[in-house]
This record gives sequence, C-alpha cells and structure tokens, in this order.
Amino acid sequence: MPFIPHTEDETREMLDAIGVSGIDDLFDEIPDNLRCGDLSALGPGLWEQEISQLMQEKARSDGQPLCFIGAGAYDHHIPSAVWQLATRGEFYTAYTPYQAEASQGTLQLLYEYQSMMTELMAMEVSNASLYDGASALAEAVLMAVRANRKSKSRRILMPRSLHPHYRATVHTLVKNQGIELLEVAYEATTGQTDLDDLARHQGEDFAALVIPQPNFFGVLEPVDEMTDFARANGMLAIGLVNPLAMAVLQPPGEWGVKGVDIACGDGQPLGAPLSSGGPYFGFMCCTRKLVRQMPGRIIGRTVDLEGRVGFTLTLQAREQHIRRSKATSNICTNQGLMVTAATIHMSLLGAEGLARAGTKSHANLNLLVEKLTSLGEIEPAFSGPVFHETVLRLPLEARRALRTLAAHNVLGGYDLARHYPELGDNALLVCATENRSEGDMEKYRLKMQQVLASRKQGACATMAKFD
Amino acid sequence: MPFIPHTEDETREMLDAIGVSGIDDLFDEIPDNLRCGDLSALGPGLWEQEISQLMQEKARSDGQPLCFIGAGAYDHHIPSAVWQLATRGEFYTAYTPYQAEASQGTLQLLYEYQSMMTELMAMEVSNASLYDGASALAEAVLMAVRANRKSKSRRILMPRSLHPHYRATVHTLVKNQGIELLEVAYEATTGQTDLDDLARHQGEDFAALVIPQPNFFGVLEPVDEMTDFARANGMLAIGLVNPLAMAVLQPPGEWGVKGVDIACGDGQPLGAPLSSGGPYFGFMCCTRKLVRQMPGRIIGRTVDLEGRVGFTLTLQAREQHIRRSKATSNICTNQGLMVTAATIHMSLLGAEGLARAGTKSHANLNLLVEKLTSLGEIEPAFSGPVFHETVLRLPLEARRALRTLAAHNVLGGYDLARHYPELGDNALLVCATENRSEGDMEKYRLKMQQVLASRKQGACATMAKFD
Amino acid sequence: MLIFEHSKSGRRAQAQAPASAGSLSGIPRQFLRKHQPRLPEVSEMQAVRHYTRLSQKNFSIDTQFYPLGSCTMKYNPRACNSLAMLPGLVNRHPLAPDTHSQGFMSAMYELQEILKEVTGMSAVSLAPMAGAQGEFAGIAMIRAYHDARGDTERSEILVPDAAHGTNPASAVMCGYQAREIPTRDDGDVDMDALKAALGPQTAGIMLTNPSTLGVFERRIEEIAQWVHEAGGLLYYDGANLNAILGRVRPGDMGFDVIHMNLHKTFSTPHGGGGPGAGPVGVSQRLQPFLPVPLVTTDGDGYQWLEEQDRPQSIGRLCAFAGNAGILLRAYIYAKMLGDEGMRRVADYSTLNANYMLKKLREAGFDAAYPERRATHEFIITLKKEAKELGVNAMDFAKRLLDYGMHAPTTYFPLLVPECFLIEPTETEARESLDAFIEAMVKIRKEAETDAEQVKGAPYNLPVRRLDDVKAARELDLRWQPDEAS
Amino acid sequence: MLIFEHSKSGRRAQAQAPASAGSLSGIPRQFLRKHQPRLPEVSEMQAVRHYTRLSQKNFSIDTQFYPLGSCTMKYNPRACNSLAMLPGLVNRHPLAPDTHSQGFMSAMYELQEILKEVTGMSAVSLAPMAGAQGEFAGIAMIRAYHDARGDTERSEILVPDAAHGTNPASAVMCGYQAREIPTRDDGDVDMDALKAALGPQTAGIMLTNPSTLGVFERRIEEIAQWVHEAGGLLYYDGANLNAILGRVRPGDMGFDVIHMNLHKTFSTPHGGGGPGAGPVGVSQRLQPFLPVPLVTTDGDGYQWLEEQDRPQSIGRLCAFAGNAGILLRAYIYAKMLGDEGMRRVADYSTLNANYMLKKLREAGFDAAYPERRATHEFIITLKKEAKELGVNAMDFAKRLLDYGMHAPTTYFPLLVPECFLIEPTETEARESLDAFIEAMVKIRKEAETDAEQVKGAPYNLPVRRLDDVKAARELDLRWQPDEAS
Repeated sequence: MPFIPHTEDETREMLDAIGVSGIDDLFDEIPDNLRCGDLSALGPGLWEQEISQLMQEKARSDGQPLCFIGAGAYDHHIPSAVWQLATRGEFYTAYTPYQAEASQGTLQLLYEYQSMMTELMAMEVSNASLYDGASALAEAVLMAVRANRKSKSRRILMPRSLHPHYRATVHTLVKNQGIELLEVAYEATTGQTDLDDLARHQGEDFAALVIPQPNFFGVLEPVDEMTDFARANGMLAIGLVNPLAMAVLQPPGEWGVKGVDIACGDGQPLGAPLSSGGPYFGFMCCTRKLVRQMPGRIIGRTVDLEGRVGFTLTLQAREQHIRRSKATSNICTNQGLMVTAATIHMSLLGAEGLARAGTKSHANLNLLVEKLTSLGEIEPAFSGPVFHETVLRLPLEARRALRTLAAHNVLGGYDLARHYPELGDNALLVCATENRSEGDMEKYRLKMQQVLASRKQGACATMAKFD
Repeated sequence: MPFIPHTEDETREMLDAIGVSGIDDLFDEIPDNLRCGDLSALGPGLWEQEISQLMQEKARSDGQPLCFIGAGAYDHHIPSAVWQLATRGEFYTAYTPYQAEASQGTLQLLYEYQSMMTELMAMEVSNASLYDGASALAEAVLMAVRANRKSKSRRILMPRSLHPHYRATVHTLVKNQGIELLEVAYEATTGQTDLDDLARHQGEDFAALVIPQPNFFGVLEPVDEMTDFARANGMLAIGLVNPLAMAVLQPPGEWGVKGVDIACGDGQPLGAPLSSGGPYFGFMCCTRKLVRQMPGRIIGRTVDLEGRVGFTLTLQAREQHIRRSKATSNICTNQGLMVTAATIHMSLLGAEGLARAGTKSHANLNLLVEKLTSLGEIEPAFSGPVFHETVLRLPLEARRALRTLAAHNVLGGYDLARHYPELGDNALLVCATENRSEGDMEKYRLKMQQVLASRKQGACATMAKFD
Repeated sequence: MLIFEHSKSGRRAQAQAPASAGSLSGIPRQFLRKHQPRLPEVSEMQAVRHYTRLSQKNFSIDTQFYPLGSCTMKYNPRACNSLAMLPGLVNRHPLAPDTHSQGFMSAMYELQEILKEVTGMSAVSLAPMAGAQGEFAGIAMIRAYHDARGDTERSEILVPDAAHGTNPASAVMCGYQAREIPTRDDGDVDMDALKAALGPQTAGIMLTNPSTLGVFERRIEEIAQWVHEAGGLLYYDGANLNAILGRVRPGDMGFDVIHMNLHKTFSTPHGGGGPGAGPVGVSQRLQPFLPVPLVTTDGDGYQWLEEQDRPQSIGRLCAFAGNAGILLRAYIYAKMLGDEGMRRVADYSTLNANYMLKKLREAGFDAAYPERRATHEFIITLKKEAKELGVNAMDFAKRLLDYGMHAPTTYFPLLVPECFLIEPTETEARESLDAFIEAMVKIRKEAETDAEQVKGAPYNLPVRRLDDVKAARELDLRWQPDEAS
Repeated sequence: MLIFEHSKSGRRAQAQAPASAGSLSGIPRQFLRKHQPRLPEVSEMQAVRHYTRLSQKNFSIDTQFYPLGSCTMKYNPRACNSLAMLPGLVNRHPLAPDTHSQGFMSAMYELQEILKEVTGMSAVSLAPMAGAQGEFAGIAMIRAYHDARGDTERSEILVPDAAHGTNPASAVMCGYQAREIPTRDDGDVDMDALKAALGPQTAGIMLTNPSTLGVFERRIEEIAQWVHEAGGLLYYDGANLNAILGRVRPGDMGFDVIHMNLHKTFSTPHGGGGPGAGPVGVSQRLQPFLPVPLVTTDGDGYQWLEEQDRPQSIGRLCAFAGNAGILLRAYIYAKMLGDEGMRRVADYSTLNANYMLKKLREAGFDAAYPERRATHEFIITLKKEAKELGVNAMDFAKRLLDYGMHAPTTYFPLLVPECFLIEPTETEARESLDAFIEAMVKIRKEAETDAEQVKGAPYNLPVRRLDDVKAARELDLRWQPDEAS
C-alpha cells in the first residue's frame, strides 16, 4: 500500500472504534448499483525503480535536440539554485496561504514577487500570478471590459501579430460573455502592427487595445504610438510582454505618454523550464486605480498583534470564494510554485543578469541570422527590429526543412504556414537564447547548408544519411 | 566575481577601515620573492550555463551502460526522497556538530544511524562513520591491534577471498606501524576460505582474523566456524560485511557462539550512488567493551539544562583534536552526508524493504546465471552459496568478452585475471541487483551469445557491427 | 527582512549570466529601457540563505499535518518530482516535432486513458490548467452542446448553496446565470427545490459528490434523471474525487462532464498555491466539444489533435498543452498506485475521516451532519463552543497552529456556522489523527479556563494574528525603493 | 522524537522495494538471518516529515553565518551539486572500462592539473578521501622517500604546537614520533627551538602556512632551507590554502608535499561532517611515491595508472579512486572561478578577516597577535572578559547562537587562552561581519549587567546547553527497542 501507513491491526482497531465491521460499510450510503471497484485496466502498481526506468525510457526517447524554437516558450538558463530551493518541501508541499501565520514564507515571497514584477513592468501593482500568458491575456481582456468606465463596448482590438495560440485562447475564454476580438493587421514589410489599419478605428468604441512586445514574429511594435492611440480613443491599453525582454526594452508602464493600464504575459522566461509547455505562469500588473478589478491572489503587507511586520492575502472580496458568482474571475489555485522559482530566479540574476541574458540572446539571434543568411538563399522576412526571435524566408517549404533538420537533432524553428498562410509556406520563425553557443549555431548553419544543397540536387532520398 | 559579494565601494570602505590602501597591502607579510599571482593556466571562469554544458557533455560521453559489475560497488535502487532530503541546505552545508545546540538535526540523525547500524549488524555500538569500506577495515585492524589484550601480536589473518583493493588499502594504511597481514587461502572448489589452511594457524599469536561476508567472489563464508576459530585462538574477530546483505544473512553479531568483536564494511549499498567509487562511507560497529578503542565520531544521547533530551558528540577523548598523537586514529572529517543519506534510506526501506532488495538481487543473480549457463559453454567457477554476485568461467578470456560486451553498452562484470592469476584468464565476476530487469538480463544473454558465436567463427573482426 | 533589504547597489556575485553579452546594436534607442528595474542585487549565497530561511516559516505537508478540508493535502511522492524533472522531459519544447515527443506523448495518452477508467467517462482532455479552468471548460462544453443542437435559450446553471465559490463564478464566465439550490438539514440537495428550479431555461447543474459537506449525495441517480429530463446536463466538480476512487464513478452516476484536480486526487504538489491541473472528462455526447489539444494514437505512434482536427471543440484554454509537468507527476503517481493502490485511496481516506469524526464526537464536539457517514472529509461545528466559551472556529484554528498542525478549512461551506471542514487524507497515520483530536480537547480545556489565551493564539509562529483590515485599507502591495535607505 | 518512535510494526507504506522479490532458495538456512533487525517501519511521508523537520534544527551555511575558524565554511554553489549528480556521472561504476569513462576521467585529469597550478607542485593524486588521509599519504610518502634512499633511521616528524591535532596523529600512523616545536609570542615558529630539534633523526616537518594562529609564517624560506639541510622534507597542511590562493604557492615556499581540503578551499559541502577530499601534491622528488590511482593521458584518451604502473607508490588508500563525487564538485567550482576568481578568493577572505579583526579591536576585544596582519582568519582572546566579567569564550559562543550566528572555533589552537578562531570567508557580505561584531558587543554588554544570563545561553535553540559529562559517563549510543512500548 504505497503511501498509506495503516497496518492491518490499526485498520481493524479504527474500524472497531467507528463501529463498523469493514471498510465497505463506510460506503453504505452509496446506492448499491453504483458501486464499482474494478480498475484493473490500470494494471498493478509499479515500485519506484520500475516507474523510474519507465520514465527514463520515455525521456530518452525524446532525445535532447538542439532547439531553436521559441514561439512563446524560451530556453533560458535557470540557475541550479532555483529549483533546488523551490522544491524544498516547505515551498513545494504547502498550499495557498489561508492561514497567514503559518505561511509567512510563501506570503513574503509572493510580496517580493509582486515588488519585482512591478519594477520590471514599471507598473504600480501586481497580482500573485495567473495560469499562463494566454489565459492571463484573457483575464486582462475581461478585466478591461469590467474596468473601462468610458466605454460600454465589449469589443477588443487585437493585433494579428500576436501569438495565434494566445488569440485562440482568449477567444475561447471570453466569447461566452459576448466579447468580440477584432484583428489589427500587420505591415507586410516591417512585421509591425499596421498603424494605418489601427487608425481606421479612430473614434470607435472599444474596451481595449492589446499591444504585444515583442510580437509573435519577434518584431518590436511601435508601442508608444499604440498606447497613446488607445488612451486617445478611450480604450484601455493592455501590454502583453515577454518579461525577460523588459530587462532591456522599454517597460509597458512607460509606453507612450502615460503607460499602459494593464500589463500581462507569460512568466516562463523567468525560471520555468520548457517542460513541454507548462507549468508556466501568467503575470498581471495594472495601475493602482484598477487594483480592485484585478483577478487572482494579491498579497499585502501589514502588522501583527505585536506590531511586527507580516504578510497576508488581501482584497479577497474580489475573489470567488467570497463573491462567488460576482467574483472578478473564477481563478483560485494559481501557479504558486512557478512564482516561487521566478522570484528566486530574479533575485539571483538581478536586473543586470536579466539584461545580460536578454542582450546575449539578441546578439545570438543576430549571429544566427548572419550565419543562415550567409548561405545566400535565406533572408529575413521583416525589416522591423527584433529581440531574440525573427522570421526567415527559406527557399523551400519550412515544413520540409524542419523535418530534415529534426532528423539531425536540430529543431530549426516554428513553421508559420498554418497560422499565417499569407506568408506562404516558406516562413520560419527562429529563436536564439543565451543558452545557444556559437558552436550550436554553427551546427545549425551546417545542417541548413546541407538542406539547401540537397534541395538543389533534388536528392531528398539521401538526406537520411547526413551527419 | 562569482560568490564574492563585495561591491567596489564596499571594498574601498573596508580597506579604509583597516587602514591600508589596497588588498595587496594585506599580504605584505609574505616575502616579496614568494608572491605569485599568475594562475592563467586555469583559464577564464565559466558561467553556470557553460559549466553546465561542459559537464553534460562529459556525462553524455560516459553513456549509461547496462551494468553487471559489482566488485564492491552495487547499483541498488535509491528512493528519490533520499537525496532530495540529504541535499537540503541544512544537512548539506552544515559542518561537524561541534556546537551541539545548533546541530541537533545532524546529531539526532547520527544517533539514529548508530541505532540502525547496531540493529543491522546485531552489535552493541556503532560509530558515526569512517571514509570507506577499505579504510574502515584498516581502522578495524589498527583497533584490533590496540584492543587485543590477550595478544601482543601485530599480525592479522586475512583471507585471500577478500576484496583485493581492500587488502591493498589495509596494507598501505597499517604497514608503517609494523603490522603484517597474512593471507588465508580459499578452497578452489567452493570459493570459501579454506578452513584447513586456517587451522594451520591454530595456537599461533595473531591480533585478529578478518572474516568477509560475502567474500569478493560473492560466496558466503563459513562465518560461524571462522568466528569461533578466532575466539578460540585469542584473536579478535573482525567481520567485513555487505550491509544490505545483512538484511537477509546472519549478522556478524550472531556469528559463531559469541559474535564478532568488530564489524565493518562499506555503506554504499545503503543509499549511496555508484558515483565512480565515492563518496561512500565506512561503517564500524563493535562490542560495548571496545568502544573506547573505536575510531571516529560517536554521538551520545543526554539531556540539557532543562532536562530535555538532546544529542552530542561524546567520547571525544579518543579523538585527534583532543589526544593529538595519542588518538585512536587521525580521522576527523568523516562521511556525514553519506550517512545522512543512508539513515534516510534505511528509514524508507525498513528491514522488510532491505530484505526484499537483497532477496530480489539474489533471485536476479540466479536468473542471470541460469541464462548465461544455458548458453552451454559458461559455468559457475565455485560451488559455494552466493548472495548477489558470483564467478563464472567463460570459454574465452574474460577481458576479450568484456571488451566486446562494452562495445554494445553492456558492462559484463569484473575480470579476475589480474588479482587472481590462479583462476586463469577466463574467470568473470558478475553481479545482479534488484535494479536489473528480466529484459536487462536477457539482453546480456543475447550479447554473450553473440560473443560466443563469433568466437567459434573466429570472426572477431566483425564484432563491431553487432547490435 | 525582504530580499531587497539584502541588496547592495553594484553587487553581482553570481555565476548566472554570461560575462560578455554582446550588444543591443540591432535595436533602435527608442525601444530600449532607460533605467534598470530596481531588482535585488545579492550574492548567490544571500539568495539561497534568504529563501531557505523563508521556506522554514511555512507549514507544509512535508512538515505538518495539514487537514485542510476540500484541499486533499496528502503526501506528494518525491519520485514524482524527480522523474518529471528528468532532463529529456523538463527540457522538451512544447512545439517540438512528434519525432522528438513520443515519450512525452505516450505518457499523456496513457494518462488520458487512466483518467477515463477512473471516472467512467468516454474521453478526457488534459488541457485545463487548474480546477477552475476545468470547470470553465466543462460548462463551456455544456453550452457548446446546447448551441450545437440549436437549443440556445437555456440560461441557467443550477448550483447547490454548499458548492465551491468557483462553481457559480465559472458558470458566469460562460455567460450563464448561477441559480442556487438549497441543501436540506441532512446534507442532501433539497429535491423539491431542485424540481422547482428545473425548466427549459436549465442548461445544467454543477454538483460535487461527495458534496463539500462531506456527505455523499444519496439521490444522485434521481437528480441525474430529473436534470436530463429537463434537457440539462450534469457537471461533476472533481474536487472530492479522492473520496470515491475505485468505489463509484461519476460516469456511472450519470454525469456528462467532470473536471479533476490533479493536485488533490493525484497528489501533485500544491506548491504554495498551484500549479494545479484540471483535466476534463466527458460522456459520449460531449466528446466533440473537448478542449484541444488531445493526444491520440494510430497504434504506430502518438499524434496531437488540434483545432483543425476537432472543429466542434470549445477551443484552446492555454498557450500549449496544459500544465504538462504537473500532468507527468500525476501520471507517475497513478502508475505507482496501480489499480489496487488507487482504490485504497478512497478506502483509507474515508476510514481516516470516519475515525476522526467518531473520536471527535466522543470527545464532545458536534458533527454538522450527525446522522451521516463521513466521506473523505467531514464537518464539525463549533457553534456550541463559540456560544458557551466565547472561542470561535477561527480561535481554534489559530491555536491548532501552535500545536504544530495546520488548521482545517474554516467557515466553509458557508451554511454551517463555526464550521471546521476536516480532511485528513489517506496518507496520514493514526498518530496524526489522534494528536489532532487531543489538541482539540486541550484547546477546549484552555478555553474553559482562559478564553483570552486561546483568542490570542498563535504564539509560537513567526508572527501573531495579522491585521487584515489594515492590509485591505492601507494597501501595501510592494516594496518601495525608498525603503532601502 | 526518534524515527523509531514513528515506527509501527507491519507498516510498509513505501514504493521503495519490489513487490515480489523471489526467494532466497539458493542460500542454505544456516547462513540466513533468524530475525529481522528492528529498523523503523514508517511511511514515506513520515520519513520525509521527520528528516525535513530534523534538518531545520541545524545551523548551516545555507541559513547562518558560520565563521568557524580553520573550517572555511563558505558558500557551496548549488551548480556543483546538481552537475555532479548528472545521471551519467552519478551512475558510473568505479570499475567501468575506459571506453565508458572518458568524460569522468577528463574531469579528474583536469582537476589534477588545476591543483598543480594552484599549489605549484609537480604532480597530484586525488585518491585521499579527506584531509587527514591526505596527511597520512604525505607523511607516508616522506617515509617512502627516505626508505627508498636507504635513509631508514629518521624517526621524527616535527610539528608546531599550534598544529591541527591530525598532524601528530597522522605522523604516528606512519610510524613516526611527533615532536612539538613551540611558537613564539608573535605567532611564528620558534626558530631556535626548530634548530635545536633538527638532526639526523628528522624525517620532516608539518606546517600550516598561514598557521592555525591566523598569521603567515614569515621565515618559511629559512625553515625550508634548514629542514632540507637536515635531510628532512616539508609537509604543507593545506587546511588554510584559502588564504593564499593565487598569492603564494606552497611549492614556491619549498614544500615537498601538500594536502588540500577540497571541502574547504574548493567549496565542496561539509555535509554535517564530510565527505571531504584530500588530494596530495608533491614536488618532483616525491612523484614516484604518489598514492594510486592517478589519471594520465596519451593525448588520445585518458588512462588510469595503478599499482602495476607505479611500483614505488605508497599504494592504495581506498577501495576505488577517492571521493569522486566530491572531486567533481571541486572541479566544477574551480572551472567556475577561473584564474581571476581563484585569486580573488584569497584577496577577499583576507579582506574580510582583517576588517573584522580591526573592527573587533576597535570595539575593545583583544587580538591574540596584535602586531600581525590577519590572514583569512584570526584569533581574539576573551581572557580579559573571562577574568573581568566571568564570562568565557564558551559563553560568548553559546550566546552567539542565540543571535543567529554559528560560533567561531573555540579553545583552538590550544596555546591561546579563551580563544576565538574566526574565519569569515570571502563569500560573506560585510553585513554579516558587522552583525557579528555588533552581537559580540551586545553580549559583552549583557555580561556586564547580567553574566548569568550569558552563561545560561543559548535560549532560542531546540535545546539549551547539554550535559556532556552525563553523555560520556552514562553512554547512551543507540535507541533500544524496548523504548518503543
């Protein structure tokens, strides 16, 4: 009986104490015809060595390819200390800090997290996390609709340059409340949001404009203009940002004349491993005046009976367990452990370390682009400035190139064909972080060179023999 | 400056406080001509990502072969909890518990360890660890020479069936004190110590007899007879045992009529990973009357000023930091962290879990032997009963077979030719633990079958293509 | 002390960033940050020391009994953590091609199958990132189902008054009105009220069974029949699934959709408040609407099913494929338990709860539903103590902390006054249960002689009771740089 | 509570052993155990909870300032731990063939080279498992050297009276007598006494430089010359190597052999008392005697050198190749520091020590060697406080614990009365140093007003002062099963 400490004697004694003859009796309120019990499809339990061997096989079968995919999940360096600390039992196995006195560790850490995020975003307040970037954006949209007193609109402007999965997620999460998302086009040359297309909505009633930075193409958006446009037209401005990029880029609180109203995004680049897409964490900051509209847990600093500083959950009147159907959101459990890691991560790197990671990523992308374009047939798809990710135009279908590269254990990027058919079949989104060495990038170049060469020779059949 | 927290301002202020103009001044008592400073051969420091990549490459290059080598280091299952707990900072980065009040965690754990080891060995007292099994045996020999009041001899009887590295280590560590090791032969048929050869020393003056269980061949020794022989001849009996095996085998405290005087060995099978041979830990138990002759730290239970139970280092008068040249040993730092792991390991498995691990290992070895001998040309070299390791006689040089198996990522065992030339070139020591699955053993059989087949065809050159 | 207070301007004692980072030359100046954020500047040791010591200020499963009702704070096997963090798994990019994903996808597929088996549902999606998102997905599927049939006038979701607050909140997020159904004195749903509430406007009902009152809803089959007859669907809130694993399955009770909280029933870590994972299972008729992505297999290998493969799907709930690392932990846990272990979870969590209930009653405490069996959790009401001794549930809760135990859930569900919702879980030994009961008796005795002492608790923790009113009125939600001086 | 007291007969709540283990059928009955050892029978959670809580009762580097003189309690980088535990490294069998060992062996070879460079010696063996074993190996090599030259009458090893207790103990283990050399009031060796002690019986001398008194032995070159002239060799106890990294090298001072404590200078964890690692470095003439195994390279790959390759070796010190996992951690640490980082270790540990010494003196505490620079550590004597206030070094030490700092090394070296040997290390920030000084001043003030209060310390720890006499007289070294009832 793994994890169940009862001895047979104890079980007997406890049943006697209860006054029943067997465990079955404890389920006697369940109608007979509903009782099941056969879970044999699950098979027998494995002991730790067996499950360990099984998981190692699974892990091995996925290999450890050289990864140049970004597209919303970034392979940054995470200090060893981060997860060694975050998985300490006292963090890992605690729950939501309902009993503040017994949870000062988690509560203080969350307060520190809120402080760090507001600094990074140059915003006034932060919550203690949401699920992921995509759902955080959905919460921001809902919040904007609730909070925008100037507008009764349930329409939102959302650039097409924004992560397609994010747009899909927001749609799922808001459509049932009658909220509508309107696309803003991007410029075909720069890859930035088309300000003219945006200007078409001048004077129209929208609850909010979403502004990604960088956008899904890795391109930097004209965030000042977009923020000011929103403000001028009675829309709330929602910044959707890569938080690591904010160590070097203008933070949303400083965009345009007055900054955005809400900043959100995915915290993954701050200490969460790629981990097949999750758990990551969504973050959200806003202006002080919107704080009571913000979803999620918020931690406040206060004092105890003896005047000592302490930390506690606050503004709980917004939350579902108090307000029920009138809550700001149904969110409850969030991503505490990931925030624990992120807080430790930010402490270890500091502003300087984050900036260096960002700068090195940018420099690495430049180097990668240089190497790939030096092959002669590859060129950048957009002219807008980029952070650590960019779109390349290949002389062949991205899908085909990726397949061959993957056979050589290089994950060459993300194929844009499905979500951006207007870019054709040859557009490839590539990313480089500070974790990629020059040797890694040279390897990519060499493999891509082989891809290009073999395409010319029309010798696809021989590709499998490369190495 | 990794790990050095001083800012430039602080450094300046601290130098000013000291009253010197620069850090160089702090070294002004060092004669000029001795000063160096150039360590450039070390190269520039690596940041964590770089060292991480380097170590991953090294780890990858050593592969993760299927291992059937034992020979003193055994691949047992270690519960995940063991090292997650042992590497908690409070255990991992504490030091020897000199300040008992600030070290109750480590001290209580060591007391629990002592309790577990005495139970496992059926001995009266245990110390808190030595370095490894080989050096623990050397310490046991030195202790026996000190402690044996009936004998003035500096001679020790040591079976040839004992681990050759252990015998070499003991020799290194005791020879300068004029202590002599005499070999006792083993029986060519059973692989057990030759009791007739032992009987030749009847009535002679020896300080001690060392009794391995199992011996290096994996064979079980006639420990009752050997212990009684030692007692009858005024020798101390030193048991050298595999501690995991003691979960199923008669423990040294119960050998013969009165048990051994000293039991020691390597604690590796109790939670230490193979880790290229270390760190493991040596353990030592003895009878209560010998406790003051025992080397190493010992923890005692006592009370504090308020009568509360507490734990402390005790019998320190034996130790080098008090007795200096008259100490029982020069040992100082021991293997605290490994003992931490072992204590947690034993708590998690319990007597039943250890016994199952041992039993399964034994059963797996039997299965492996069955599979290999079923190939027709391989047979056990000895007839004595074995625990989880045994010697097989191959129809070819063990060295050659091992080389080919290794090329297929199977580490087939340990070649006995160098240390036991009398066994010829074809004797192979193989081991199976509970970590080996039936599939693993079948893989070994298949690869060995290929080795045998190719030998018949004299087709060595084609071996490299196997798979 | 805050981490910011360990900071010193110019301190960079870490090995965590590249020494030479190159330049930002590709980025025009107007896009760049003008001044650095004021994050802590500390050495690696300072950070390690600070967070190690902070952690020690927490109660946790790894250190304390934590009978927090409705949260299923059971032991989180350490193997789940280390195996889910194996390099090949923890470094896998979510958009890696199928060629580099078969190991991961096989685990996800098997987990879908396990969850189907355990719940009796026809299909499972692992996408929801937490229970509340699972609830949303469930109700959104109910809506999609009605919409697909052209049955568009249904506007209400029925919710018992004992339900988790997430239930009505989720219903509202899907554009429904939540309508409360009262509970009877015996803890079951008021069937008359239910009947009265049902109608053509009924989209469905959300039920937790066992309910948050710690009792099994005995007339569940009748409820299912009535709701279905009214054209509504049944949603099962899986928060209390731990109570029935292998004993009874939501699918067999007649539910159409269920979410599961893997951080409860499948023992993934609670992590100081998440991450959770909230997979949803559905009956045959809701299958087309499951959120994407799903994992399928053609026998040869595993493939993702996405929007284009599932045109009726309610869509995507997250950027990628759910909280994969948590799903892996749940998979590992399920594999370690196996069929027999899984079933015993319900058996022993129920045994523990009934034992505690009995012993507490013997000690003179009042059960909220004295005629009922406890399930995996149960409620006592401290109304009597509050009235007679002037010491309420909150006081008991805080004083329990002093005795080294986390408090049960207090004041939830809302309909029981001075409520303690107690869930011991199956992984606690009897010693813990007895120690809790003993502490409760002691606290009552303390209250009899000195109520003020109990009302002043806790005393042995890093802080005493905190001023929540001040926290909410004088919002202090972040460290301010000027505190540094 | 002991783990045994959580035990319950028949409890097996772990997933840690195979369910079906087969039988012991191959083993005759007389070899089998008759009754099981009474090890704890606890659930995985109980063990995790017990040891998590036990750990919290420790002071450690990760939680406290730990200025334990001569122990170099500096920060242990977390990367060293995680990288040394990479599966390919942590699972490598010590007898794996070279084909499966090149990664590991390359790290060992490079570590040998790094240690040579840092110490100025000609060759290094990584085999010794701790400092004391390194000492043994060093003296054994000195003996082997003399023996190999037929110079067999040398019987004495000279040891300054300030030396670590291991020094004379190690000399004795090698069959030598240890002869003490007194120290002068300025902390240097008494050269007259040294001269008088040298002779044809002199096998060598063991020195720590900087000495345990926290000062640099200024006449080291002269000492080397004299000892060499007498036919003896010089042994360097590397305990204090942290003080001179990149500043001066033992090889350049004239030493013939040195051991290093990697758990000090190279920051491997102290682990509650080990494991350490004590590699030895030697000058040219001692090379043949180095303990085996060694790693060498032919440019193409790495190979082991063992007994058969090294006929003059003093032999084997351990079953395999030393504390490999610790050696890996040291290698990782050295690679992260690099040349510049390595040098700064000495600079900043020395800066910290001199700063503390200065500040403590300004605060009125007495330096043991007021005319000398501090090295990486220094001594203050609390003789005055003991006499005037009746509060001795032990009392200060215990009271420091209450202030959340580990005590310095007390009463060592033996020749300084009421001695505090203080080693802050380079990884501590000035805040820690200042806090320590402040605490010392406070304690003295406490002593002035209420000495008994200080003498009763500590108060804030899990236990107060322990009865060591009782511990030694009424030996209680193990839990007894009959306590269980």
